[in-house]
Parts: sequence; C-alpha cells; structure tokens
Amino acid sequence: MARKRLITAVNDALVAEMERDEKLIVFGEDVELAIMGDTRGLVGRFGRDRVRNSPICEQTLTGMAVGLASAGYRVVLHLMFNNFIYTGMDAIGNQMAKLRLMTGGQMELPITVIAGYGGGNSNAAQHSDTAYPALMNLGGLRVAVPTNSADAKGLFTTAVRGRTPTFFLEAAGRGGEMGEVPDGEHLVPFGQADVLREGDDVTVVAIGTMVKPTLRAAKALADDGISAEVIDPRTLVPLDEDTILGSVAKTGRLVVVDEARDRCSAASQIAAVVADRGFASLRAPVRRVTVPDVALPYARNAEAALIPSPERIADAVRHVTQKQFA
Amino acid sequence: MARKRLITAVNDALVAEMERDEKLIVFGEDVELAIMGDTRGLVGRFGRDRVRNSPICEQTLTGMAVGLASAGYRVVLHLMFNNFIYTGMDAIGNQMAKLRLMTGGQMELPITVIAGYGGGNSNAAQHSDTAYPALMNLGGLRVAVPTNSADAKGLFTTAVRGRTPTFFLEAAGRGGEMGEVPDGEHLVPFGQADVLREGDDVTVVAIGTMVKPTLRAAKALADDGISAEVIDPRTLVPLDEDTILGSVAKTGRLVVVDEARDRCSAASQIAAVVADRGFASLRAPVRRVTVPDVALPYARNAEAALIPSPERIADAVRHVTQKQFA
Amino acid sequence: MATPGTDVRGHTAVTDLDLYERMLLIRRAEERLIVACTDGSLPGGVHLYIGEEAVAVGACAVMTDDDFVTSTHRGHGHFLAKGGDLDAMFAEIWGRATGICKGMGGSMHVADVSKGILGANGIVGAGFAIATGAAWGAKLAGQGRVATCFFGDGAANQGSFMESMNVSAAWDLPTVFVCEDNGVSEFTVTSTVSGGPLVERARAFMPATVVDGNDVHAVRDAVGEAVERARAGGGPSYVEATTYRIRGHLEAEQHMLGGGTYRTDDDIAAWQADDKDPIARLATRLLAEGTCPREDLDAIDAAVRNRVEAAVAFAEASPPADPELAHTIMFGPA
Amino acid sequence: MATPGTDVRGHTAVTDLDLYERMLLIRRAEERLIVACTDGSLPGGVHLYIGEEAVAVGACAVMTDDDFVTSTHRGHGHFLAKGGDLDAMFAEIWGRATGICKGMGGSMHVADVSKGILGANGIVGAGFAIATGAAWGAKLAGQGRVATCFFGDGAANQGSFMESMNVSAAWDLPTVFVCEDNGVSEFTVTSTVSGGPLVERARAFMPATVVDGNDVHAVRDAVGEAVERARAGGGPSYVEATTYRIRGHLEAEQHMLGGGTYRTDDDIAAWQADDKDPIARLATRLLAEGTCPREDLDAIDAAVRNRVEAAVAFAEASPPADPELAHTIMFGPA
Ligand SMILES: Cc1ncc(C[n+]2csc(CCOP(=O)(O)OP(=O)(O)O)c2C)c(N)n1
Ligand SMILES: Cc1ncc(C[n+]2csc(CCOP(=O)(O)OP(=O)(O)O)c2C)c(N)n1
Ligand SMILES: [Mg+2]
Ligand SMILES: [Mg+2]
Repeated sequence: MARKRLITAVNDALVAEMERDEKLIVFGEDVELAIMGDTRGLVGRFGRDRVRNSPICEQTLTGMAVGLASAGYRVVLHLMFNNFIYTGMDAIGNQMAKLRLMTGGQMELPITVIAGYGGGNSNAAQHSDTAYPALMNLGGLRVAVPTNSADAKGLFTTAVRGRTPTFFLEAAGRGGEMGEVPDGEHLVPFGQADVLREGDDVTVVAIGTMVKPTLRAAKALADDGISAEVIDPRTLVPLDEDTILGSVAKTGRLVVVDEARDRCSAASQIAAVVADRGFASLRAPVRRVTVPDVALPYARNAEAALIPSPERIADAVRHVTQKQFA
Repeated sequence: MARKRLITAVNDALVAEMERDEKLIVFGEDVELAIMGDTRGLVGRFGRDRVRNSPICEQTLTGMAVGLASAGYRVVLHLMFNNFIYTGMDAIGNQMAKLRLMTGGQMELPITVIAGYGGGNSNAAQHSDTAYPALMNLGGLRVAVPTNSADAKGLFTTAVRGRTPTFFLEAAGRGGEMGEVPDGEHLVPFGQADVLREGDDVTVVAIGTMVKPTLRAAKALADDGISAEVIDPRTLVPLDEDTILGSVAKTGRLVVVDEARDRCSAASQIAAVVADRGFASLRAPVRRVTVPDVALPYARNAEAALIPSPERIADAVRHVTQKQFA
Repeated sequence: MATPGTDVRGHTAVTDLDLYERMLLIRRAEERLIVACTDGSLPGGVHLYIGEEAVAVGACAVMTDDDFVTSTHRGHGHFLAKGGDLDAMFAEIWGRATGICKGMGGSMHVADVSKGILGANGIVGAGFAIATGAAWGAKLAGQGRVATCFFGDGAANQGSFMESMNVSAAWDLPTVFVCEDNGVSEFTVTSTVSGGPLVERARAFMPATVVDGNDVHAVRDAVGEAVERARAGGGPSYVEATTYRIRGHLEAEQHMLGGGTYRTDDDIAAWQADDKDPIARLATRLLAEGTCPREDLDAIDAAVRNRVEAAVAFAEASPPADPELAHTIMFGPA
Repeated sequence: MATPGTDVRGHTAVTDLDLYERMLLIRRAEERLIVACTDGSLPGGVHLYIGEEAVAVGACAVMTDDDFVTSTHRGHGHFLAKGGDLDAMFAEIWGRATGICKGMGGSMHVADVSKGILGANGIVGAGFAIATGAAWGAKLAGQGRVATCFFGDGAANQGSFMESMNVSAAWDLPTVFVCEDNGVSEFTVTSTVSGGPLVERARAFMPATVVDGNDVHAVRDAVGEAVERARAGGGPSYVEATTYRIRGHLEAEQHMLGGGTYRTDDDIAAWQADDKDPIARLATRLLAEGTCPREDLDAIDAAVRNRVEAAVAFAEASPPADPELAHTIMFGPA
C-alpha cells in the first residue's frame, strides 16, 4: 500500500501493463509530455513506437484505434476531455460499439479510451461535459468511472486486459485526490459496486465525481439521524444492479447523484431500473440529483449552482425520507 | 384535409416555409434529388442558392449550419440517417447545443436537422440507430419524433420557425404511412403529448415508431379486458411530463415503449420522471420495452427479435396489470 | 482459384487469366444479386460494383492474405478480390447463419478478418482511419505488410481522408489509398461538390497518381508500385482509379429518384461498351495476344457461373441467422 | 480608436499608428492577464496570444464590422483586433455579469456577434465549419462580406480543415483561411505530427501563400489580397502566417509538464528579440521612417496601459454572473 494521486495510480497501472504486454500501445494528443499526467514518463521508458503523440484529429484517432486493434494490438487512446468524444464520435458510435456484432464476432477490440469529465473548474461548456450517458446508450462499450486511486488502478488494469472497447473516465481536475493503492497487480472487476457507507434509511447511488459530495452529505444527514447507504457503482456498463436493488430492498428509498445532465442520464437509468425491478421495495419517490439540462457556464458561481452539492444531495435525501413516505 | 405520406407532409411544410421566409436554406447530401423524398422538388422551385447538395462531410455540415445561422439564415440540414449524427456530433454537441448559453444569449440558432432513425429494414447496425437519447442528454437541443403525417407537418413547421436547434427525426422507412393532413398552415406546439387512446388500467407511452405496435397491442389487450391509455409524446425535448403524470395518476401503471437501446433511453428518462413525480400514483413496477443494448443485426429474423413488437408490449402491460399489483 | 507465385517485379504473381477470372466472378456474382434482389430473396439492399471490377482485382493482385484492406458500402468486389469466400458472402447477404458475419452484417459489412478484409463499411469514409490504424500495426509488427484503403470520390470529401493521409505521411505508414473515382456520390455528380482535382489533395502528402481504373493492368501496376514502396518502408501512396458505376447507387434506386436523373443513359452505355468495360477489355487483349482462345474464356465464364449458382444454393440451403447471437457476441468475453 | 477610411488598395485604411496601438493593446491586456492569473483573480485558465499580435491585427485591419471571423482557444487578440470591447472582454474573463457573454463563456469563448466575432472556441478546428457556413451566408446575402477563419498549425490537422476548404472552393465562398503557424500544438512540436508543408494542402483548393506573421504589414497585405478576392466573388484563399507563441500553451503550463520540455529558452528568447517581436519591429520601422518620435509611441503605450487598468477596474467592480441565466438563456424563446 502507498498513498497516491488517482492519476499516478493510473500511470502505475499503465507501466505495469505495458511491461506485461509488449503489444500494448498508447497514443493521443500530448501523451508524451502528458497534459493529464496519467501517461507521464512512458515514452522515455517504452519508446516512441509504443507511446506516441498524435496530430489533433479525433475523428481519425478513434478509427485508428479500431484499425490498430484489428491488426492485433491492445490500444490505449487518450482523448483528453469528454467533449472531444463528440469530435471522435463517429468511429465510437459506428465502429467500436458495433463491429464485434457486425462481423459476427470476428473482430475483438481491446481498446481503452481515457478522457476526463465533469465541471467545477470554470473550464466552460466545451471542456466540462459528462458524456457517459451517450456512451452507455451505444451498446457494446464498457464504461468505468473510478472514484479513488485504488479503484482507478484496479479498473484500469481490468479495462486494458479486456477485449471490449472501454471508456475509462477520469474526474477532470477533481479526481486527483490521494488514496491508498495496493502494490503489485490489482484488478477490480467490472460490474461490482462498492458500498462506501452502510445505512438503513435510504440508498444513495453516487457516480464518479459525485461520491465525495455525497459522502459529505451522508455525514451531515447522520447528524440529523438519517442513515444513508452510499453506493459507488464503479462501472456504469456493466452496472451492478443487484447491489443497488439489494440496498433498496433494505432501505426502501433511492436517490441517485450524477454529474451528467439529467435527461437520459445514468441517474435516470438507475432510477428506471429500480422503478421496475425494485418497485416492491420502494416506499418513496426516486430522486435524481443531476445537472440541469444546460451547458455549464464559465463563471464560478454560475457553474457551482448547477453541479450537485452536498446540500442539494442532502435535500433530496430529506425529501424521500420524510414522514409521509414512512 | 388530404391523405398524404408523412414524407410528403414534411415536403409540403418545407415548401410553405420556404415561400414564407426567403432566408430559409436547405442543404445536405442529395437533398436535390431527395433520397428520402422530403426535400423533393425544392431545388426546381427555389433554386440552387437555397436548396443545395453538399459534399459528404457531416462534421463540417453541422458546423456550417451554425455558421450559416449566425449569419442570419434559417437552416434545414438533412443528415439522412441517425448514424450520421455521430459523424457530425462534434458541432452538434460542442456548438449547436451550447453556443446560445456560451455567448450569453447572443447567438440564436434557428436550425432544424432532419434524420431518419430506427431499424426494421435489414439496414444493419450502421443505418438503424435511434440516436435521440444522446441528443436529449446534450441540453439545448429540441427533439421531435412525429408519428403521423399531420403531426409531421405541424411539428416540422414549429421546428423551422423556432430559434433553437431542433432535431426532427423521421422513422426511417417505417414512418411513411398515409394519414390525413390539415390544409394550409398547421402548427403543432412542442411539449404537448397526444393521447391516442384513452384507457383506465395502464398508461403506455409510445415513442415515434413504437406508436403503431403499441396501438396494435392495446387493441389485443382490450380483447382481454385490459384498457390501455396510449400516449404519444410527439416531442422528447421538451417533454410533456404533465400529460404523462396525469394519465398515470388515473391508471396507476406505466409502460414506456422506445426503439432506442435501453440504457439511458428516453424510456428510462420517462420512467425516472414518473418514479419521482408520479410515485404516489404508482401501483406497479414501471416497465420499459426497448431495444436491448446491442447493435441491430442485419438478418431479418435477428433484427425483428430485438425491436419491440406488439407481443412484447402486451406482455409488459400484462405484467404490470397483474392481480398482485391491483 | 489462382495459384500465387512471384513475378519479376517482386510481388505475388497473378496471371492475366487469374485477373480475368476474378473480375468475372465479381461480375457474375453481382448479376446474380440483381436477380435475387428483384425476386425478393434478400432482406436488405445491395450496392453493386459492376463496371469497377478492375480496381479491386488489379489492386488485390499485389497483396497477400497478410495485408489489410478496408472497403466501402460497395464492398463485394473488394471482398472477393482479396480472397473472401463467395459462399460465405452470399450466405451473409441472404442473412444466413453460415454467412461470413453469421448474418449480423449483411451486404454492406462483409468482412473476413482472417484474410485481412477488415470489412465493408456503411459509413462513408470510415475506412481511412481504420486502414491507417491497421497500417500502423503493420509497421509496428515490421513484417512488410501493407494496409489498403478503398474509397470513393465522394468519400474523398470526408475530412478523415486528410487526417489519415496526414498521419500516414507523418509516421511513414504503409498505407495505400486507392480512390475509386466513378464520378458520382449517390445521386450527386461529385464534381459539383468538390473543389479541385482530388489527386492534388494527396500530392500534399505523398506520391500520387491517376490511372485508368478500367484497365486492370494499369491498376495493378500503380498499386503494385505503391505497395512495394510501402513494404520497403517508403510510406504511403495514393492511386486514383478512374472508373464508372454501371448500376444505380443501390439496386432499385429509381424508386428513390422520384423521376429525377443525375446522369444519362448514353453515359452508362458508353462505359458499358467493349472498349471501356474492364472485363471486355481484358478479354479483347487476351484474344489479341493469343494468350488463350475464346473457348477458354467461355469455359472460365461457365465455371464462374456454376460457382455462383453453387453459392446461391449454399446460401439458400443455410439456416437463418441465430437471433441469440446478438446477445452472446455483443456481450461475449469482456 | 482608429478612424477608418479607404486606402489606395480599396480596403479600409488603418494607419500604422493604429496598427501599433492595436497590437499594443492586445499585448498590454494579456500582460495584465498574467498578473491576474497569478494573483488568483480569474476563475479559469487563459491561453495568451503574446508574440502573435501582428496576425490578428494585420488581418482584421482589412475587415469591417460586417465581416465575420471565427477564432480559437487563443482568442483575445482576434477579439480585440476585430473591434471587441476590452471592458466587456475582461469582465467576461473575470466571470462577471457585464462580460461580453455575461460570464457564461469566459476567456476561451469571447464573442461579439454584433461585430461579426462569432467567437473564440474551445474545440480545436471548430472554426473551419462555422466560418464556411458564415461565408456561405455572406455570399447568399450578396453584400461583399467575407468570413475569416483564424486557426493554428495544430488545428490544420483536423479534417474539417479539408472539408471546409473543399466546400469553400466548390461553392466559391468568400472564406479566408488564416493559419497561425507558431510551430506548436500544446506541448507537441507540430512538425512531428504533420506530413508535408501545410500550405500545400491549401494549394489543392485555392490560392495559398506564406507570410512573415510577425510583420504586420505583410499579414495585412496578404490577407488584404485574399479579402479583396473574396469580396469580388473570387472565392476562398489561404494565408499562412509564421509566428511564435511566447507564453506557454496556457498560463502556468509548467504545472502540467512535470519537468518535461518541448522547446528551449533560447528559442523563446530569439523570438522575443526586437528583430522578431511584431510590436518592436513596427516601432523600429516607425522610428526609422520618422513617422513619429519615440515620445509618441511612449504616449500610446501609456494610454494603452491606462485603458487596460480601466478595464480591470471595470471588471472588478462588476457584479458576479447571474446563475439564473443558465436557465433563462438556455431555455429562452423556443
Ligand atoms: C457518413 C456517411 N454519410 C453519408 C452516407 C450515405 N451514402 C452512402 S454511399 C454515399 C455516396 C458515396 O460516394 P462514393 O464515396 O463516391 O462511393 P460510390 O458509391 O460512388 O462507390 C453516401 C453519401 C453514409 N453511408 N455515410
Ligand atoms: C477537438 C479538440 N482537441 C483537442 C483539444 C486540446 N487542445 C487545445 S489547444 C490544442 C493545440 C492547438 O494547437 P494550434 O491549433 O496550433 O493552436 P495554438 O495553441 O498553437 O495557438 C489542443 C490539442 C481541443 N481543445 N479540442
Ligand atoms: Mg463515387
Ligand atoms: Mg500552434
């Protein structure tokens, strides 16, 4: 165990996987000097054949990942920000997500795409989207949203060793906190949620960046005698529905916290699943705490007003734990 | 009133709007000879300045729409198939959906994008996506999914006269049925659902292409004594939540039918809204009848197995109207 | 069907009779698809390559199974020319379980990864990036493989064309860009939506040449030169093959035209004439050179027709696609 | 500040002193942003244009408020050169309600549609298509307007560059492509990821030329020619201006470099020298020509500095952005 920033944990995992598999290639804009830090030092260690700055051309980068994988390589493509997923969306939506099925299973695509998501840094709307809902809807793509350093290492390793295109989404700027990371090989399986805090009154599913404000809210609620169970799904595709449903069976209440815009969000998906499969347990409305359906503004106060805060999360929990729903 | 195919109704609306506003421009690949039929005859009537075949370059076409609108024009961009929305996604997600906010309201973008969606024609996965969930999540875009000729005319006219980028999605190949269309000017406001069939036992929200199989299911269910209220939302952004909630208040049950893949679908969004705001009325689980999270296969039997059928819809309704949920 | 060897120029030798047979196989197979399309045997539409056979056959004549190709929506010719199996292709187009993609892809998506055929593709321009990625892999592997991207004159307006040429040039990748310039993109005459000659776009990045795309030897030689350069580490090249699409954009296009036209019957007839048609031209040459007598050509034709009918029989006797596959393949091993 | 007129070449005349003042305004404004960035006054990051002022100022000198420009993530220079208001820009960067975009956009998104400034843009390459669309609008309107797209050497690898040149060329649009070739894209030396000289890409579509981007007259004349051609219906042009970014990709880039480097201090120093710096060069020339004495230049500088401080004061005295706007603007009139 050692304390590391999330980004360093990913870097460690990358080094280990590159040593393990010489067919693992890393590319993207500025991966050599590593704007984000997660690919830092790799080019010096593994050479420019395997770690390569690309031109700025996301549309082609995502398609190249498909071609490179078809040629027998394992690929890590760094796309920097979630908004640039839109720029490279064509090959993501039309090729990566579909070719395995369309070729009758001939084409396996061991591709991991890294991109930062989320707001909170006054980066304005073109650098602060949370794009996983669109990815989740495409089918055929896995989506991981690590919230701490250990999971980052474990999920990243699992992603890279997989055979299905996977988006590994890093909290842009706000996920760089320190955390304990297991030494040596560490894998976290996809589709296994983590119960971060046990509780009896309400289940709060918090995705990615939303874990931290949710834990803060849970603490404040505990002072008020409300016991919240906080679940971090860790991966959105596949989604560990059973852990969530099991928790709701106990608490009877659900709040989902998501930094995506509300419409067709991961929060909506989780709410919908529980409203179906967990209906019998539900004793209160299912609340979503999400970003309103707008672009994030630049000004700090205007941006902050839109991103779920501990206060908004606590309010939602208070709403669903009211006496009337007892 | 006259009976017309949906595509003809759109064509009529386009002609009328082009006559009404000489700043309305139509462009896209093959809009002159009009592969889809909706832009047929326009170039002969209005000339190549206003109706223009474009090169194949969706990424730039969507951005050009933004530039042309900024220069004071009203724009109709034809993107042919929903899958090509991914190709042009950059300017859709990063510009169209955001510039109004980002410029502090300086930029209004009266843009209507037309594209066909959905499967059922053995067009295979790259020509059969239903992409509205991604569009709905972007914020700042309106989405219309007309299901009959009259609404097509009315919604299209409203879309074109609006000031916000709007996606007007046509059922590819399966929405060309005949229907009565009002003569002369006909506008259907956005955000007003249509109750296609009244019922007491269950509310079924059916989106776009799913209206037809849902009405068929409703008929079969009626024979079994189950009375289904069928609602066509007509626009997904804005969504007429009140009509849906009002219906669920009466029936206590909800099934949502959507040709999108399940995860983060419009169905999930509607289910989530009702699980929150309509919870007090709900007496049964909320079911979604959607396409599984896979790419649509080519072979007719394999494709048909995935698209919601009257049987699957009826089964879902039977499930939520079981005695145990009475 | 052909036995590969090595010719004087160092690439895999394919005899003129092999070229003839391959072009004819594509032609007869697609003529049969017209029938199948008309009689309702096929679940989906087909985009036919008739008239352009010399491009795929000439280009693939200088490749082996280890080389990669990316194809287009009009991909039957590339599939067959690169050694794809006709039975498996027809079964695919018929939507059967025995199809090369198990019925999941269909006409617009025939792929045989084992033969380097990375797939026909329904997204115009998608092949640029996929070929470039495969070419990068080929270069990394260091075994002299190349990746060839077939694409149309319409696709050349997609930005990924420039992006991919740029990557290929900057990184010296063994990518060969083969433009099938048939003058049209669906129902648009491409020159009405294109600025300047396409070949100039490529010249900014790499050696670029224009050849008569209906002369199978001209295509083979030009692509052969490009492939040799790529194998030798000389980087990417561009070959533009001028050709013509005889059939509609897709079969039964007249239903989509609403009475409009984008070309004349005279144009089509001119390109179908014996002095233009790639197969007739090779036949004339073979006969003139005395390489083989008319009877041999006829015998090849008869054998090809039998082969095609056998493929139809195979497809029609095959079971329908397995609907479960959509789940098991899509959600197969993580 | 300058009084426009018409010079012998037919474009709006801007005096050399005007050019000097405009470049200096950009320089001093951005120098002030360095301070603000360091002292924590700004909510977000800034990408500075210092060293490249001659490109925006030279190019915009031949335009009027009716012409369109699209800008980049490095957009302060284009905004000010095209006549955007400094107070409103600073207030925007400070995140205030009085900002040109009401605090919703920030540094990377300053736009003033009333002056044809269609916005700085955070998406590299986004301007190509927007400018092309605006140019189409300009052509349809028939009033001789032009649309100029400023973009970097890194952006020139985005496919939309080719797509937009193609549309502009095929449709004879009044688009002017102005490439700011500063040799770097973030921390990547652009030549390491580019195939061949950029100007050749443009030559395939339109008249294309390379100029000294630190010589404001050279830029003005080259863009002036392009603009005149465009206004006269002669279609698009490409002007490549060689220049250099003195500051980091964004302020405080060293935090993102982890000790690595992508250029040397010597390089930077060389481009900062008086014989390279665009402002010093114009000063030298004005003094040599005797156009004005050193005191006048100093007076301009003093006035510009006052103007900048006034803008800071305006921004800092302004109320914060209105958070409600996110809802009312976004969901304003349908
Ligand atoms: C991204 C995308 N845009 C549009 C289409 C529709 N489309 C299919 S084929 C085609 C024309 C292609 O022309 P070209 O590349 O010249 O190929 P050809 O059909 O002439 O062989 C178009 C526009 C598509 N399939 N994909
Ligand atoms: C689509 C997209 N990809 C990547 C980025 C990240 N990015 C911002 S600036 C930049 C480099 C741009 O280089 P260039 O166009 O030369 O402009 P310069 O910064 O040199 O002025 C990159 C890669 C982005 N903002 N948008
Ligand atoms: Mg063509
Ligand atoms: Mg640059």
